[in-house]
Amino acid sequence: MEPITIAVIDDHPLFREGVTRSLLEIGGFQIVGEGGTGEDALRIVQQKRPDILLMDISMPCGGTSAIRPILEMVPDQKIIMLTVSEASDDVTRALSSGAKGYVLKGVGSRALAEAIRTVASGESYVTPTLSARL
Amino acid sequence: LAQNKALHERVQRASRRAAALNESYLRRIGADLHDGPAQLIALASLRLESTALTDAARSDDNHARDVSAIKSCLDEAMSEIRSISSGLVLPDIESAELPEVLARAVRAHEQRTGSKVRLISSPAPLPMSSSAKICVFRFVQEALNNGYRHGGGVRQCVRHTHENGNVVIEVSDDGPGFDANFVRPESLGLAGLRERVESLGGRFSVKSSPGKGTRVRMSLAMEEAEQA
Amino acid sequence: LAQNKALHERVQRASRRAAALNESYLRRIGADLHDGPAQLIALASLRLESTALTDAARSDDNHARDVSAIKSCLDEAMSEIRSISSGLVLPDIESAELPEVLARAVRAHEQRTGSKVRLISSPAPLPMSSSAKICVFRFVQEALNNGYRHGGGVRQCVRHTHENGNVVIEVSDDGPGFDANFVRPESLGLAGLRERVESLGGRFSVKSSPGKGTRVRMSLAMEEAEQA
Ligand SMILES: Nc1ncnc2c1ncn2[C@@H]1O[C@H](COP(=O)(O)OP(=O)(O)OP(=O)(O)O)[C@@H](O)[C@H]1O
Ligand SMILES: Nc1ncnc2c1ncn2[C@@H]1O[C@H](COP(=O)(O)OP(=O)(O)OP(=O)(O)O)[C@@H](O)[C@H]1O
Ligand SMILES: [K+]
Ligand SMILES: [Mg+2]
Ligand SMILES: [Mg+2]
Ligand SMILES: [Mg+2]
Repeated sequence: MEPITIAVIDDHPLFREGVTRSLLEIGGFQIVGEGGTGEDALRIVQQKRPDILLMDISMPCGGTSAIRPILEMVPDQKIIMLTVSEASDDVTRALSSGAKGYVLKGVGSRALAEAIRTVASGESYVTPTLSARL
Repeated sequence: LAQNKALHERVQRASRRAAALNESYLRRIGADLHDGPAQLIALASLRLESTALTDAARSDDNHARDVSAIKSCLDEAMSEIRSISSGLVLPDIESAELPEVLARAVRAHEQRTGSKVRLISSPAPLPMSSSAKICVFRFVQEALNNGYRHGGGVRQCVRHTHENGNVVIEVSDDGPGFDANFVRPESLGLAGLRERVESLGGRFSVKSSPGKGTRVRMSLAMEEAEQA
Repeated sequence: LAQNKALHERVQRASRRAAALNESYLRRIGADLHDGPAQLIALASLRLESTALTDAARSDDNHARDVSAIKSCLDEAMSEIRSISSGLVLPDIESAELPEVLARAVRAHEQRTGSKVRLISSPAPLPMSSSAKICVFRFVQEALNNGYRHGGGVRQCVRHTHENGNVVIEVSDDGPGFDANFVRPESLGLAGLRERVESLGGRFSVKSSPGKGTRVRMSLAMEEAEQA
């Protein structure tokens, strides 16, 4: 089976590296780009066309406001937010802007891998405690 | 009467400014928590299921390395939480006299940074109110912190003297100094100190210019220090 | 002149009280961090080194149980940090109008507690200053929190009206009520709100008696709400 290609955008390099390592260990994923800002996300999506864009919310010129410009450029880009924020405003804004997944940081690597596979298969995924609220 | 009204308005402005400062201060603590401990715990959680830990066929070397990486994430989260919370929690200074308050602030700074600070203290002038002592503690804490972060920690000194019925505390360094006209608007430290000192009826001043080091000074009239 | 001096002193007393309140508030955040997340992380760290994890000969069952115990420590630490920091960080309310500010405060409370609050809001009266909106947000946040913690969350309601040129916000519940003469001195919530509202020139009141529920009320003159 072809690996799922992923770009990881987060302004905390250590966390980014942890995500990358965990996904590689689990297998079935290929990391095609990393960055720390909304602009990085835009550039990497344009150049690499990853299956999944995994993106933090609180980072320079980024987060939820980066979603629309990315989708204008690549309308079928699958985006998963991976963030500390459980504020319903953030969840709503992300999903209504077109993100297909919303995962709370604190997630274990297996659950993260599962969320990525779910979104890659065309479904959407929201961390259970949050989706119960929506 | 008109004067009365003007005074009243000045006072309200001041207390609004204090509230705004406090609000930005809280916001910053929130941001520190988000950027530090929260990210580190998230990372530890993520890695806790790493294959080296859960896979029966893992090599023992990888396993030990992964456990220790998670461990150091948690250690770091812990030390960040400690440092955020120790900046917030005051040592118990109800019963301490002024020289002891100064010594504690200096010791805490030295411990945290590993640097040396000279302390020149006079005998306790008189029993001081708790709020005056808290003010002094916060003043020394922030001024030393600035001297370390922005002044390179060069010959930092805390000096306590009595002048014409005033208790005077000065915190100085021989670092690069700065131009007070070009302070970033997000800076809270000095503005907060001024607010604090003036709210006790004291005086606050900063003397610094590029190349000449920095001296921050607060003074309280004895009777204010006693009652405040 | 004597009057002037008295006023001046009253003002200083007020601002000292505000500083003391802020100080206790910070101290409490520090204590919360220390007692909550720090303990949980310490526990996770300890567990991480437990024999089942480091011992090559551990049984897989024990191992899985240990990993999941650590994970739940970390989950809890994370959620405490989230809740401490969300109490600190305001949502971005610069551009929001009053009804939206109220709705956000109510929504955040419902989300956090899983309880229901009735919101009765009038149309936005006029553009309000940021500090007035922050004050309203904090007021609703704390009053709802009290109603939930002390009032059992019974029929909680937030009501926003206009009365004689004033913006009025009331937060009520049908819980057990309390006697304002017997409030523990460590309590900061209501005292902090009064301070905050009055510093904007507004009025603050609490109506409660045992068995009759509680109603906390703030009002701001329109022009104050606009400029504050
Ligand atoms: N001892 C010092 N030596 C050199 N520059 C200083 C010193 N103290 C203050 N400054 C300058 O003054 C500025 C304002 O200081 P202030 O304490 O108000 O804010 P800050 O330290 O930048 O941030 P914080 O809000 O965390 O205190 C600093 O950014 C720095 O440029
Ligand atoms: N809605 C309410 N129903 C019943 N009792 C209340 C209510 N609101 C306040 N109280 C009583 O008034 C006291 C003071 O409230 P206040 O908010 O000042 O402090 P607190 O909630 O105890 O602590 P904190 O400093 O965390 O706010 C409470 O301890 C409680 O006894
Ligand atoms: K985040
Ligand atoms: Mg981030
Ligand atoms: Mg500073
Ligand atoms: Mg309370």
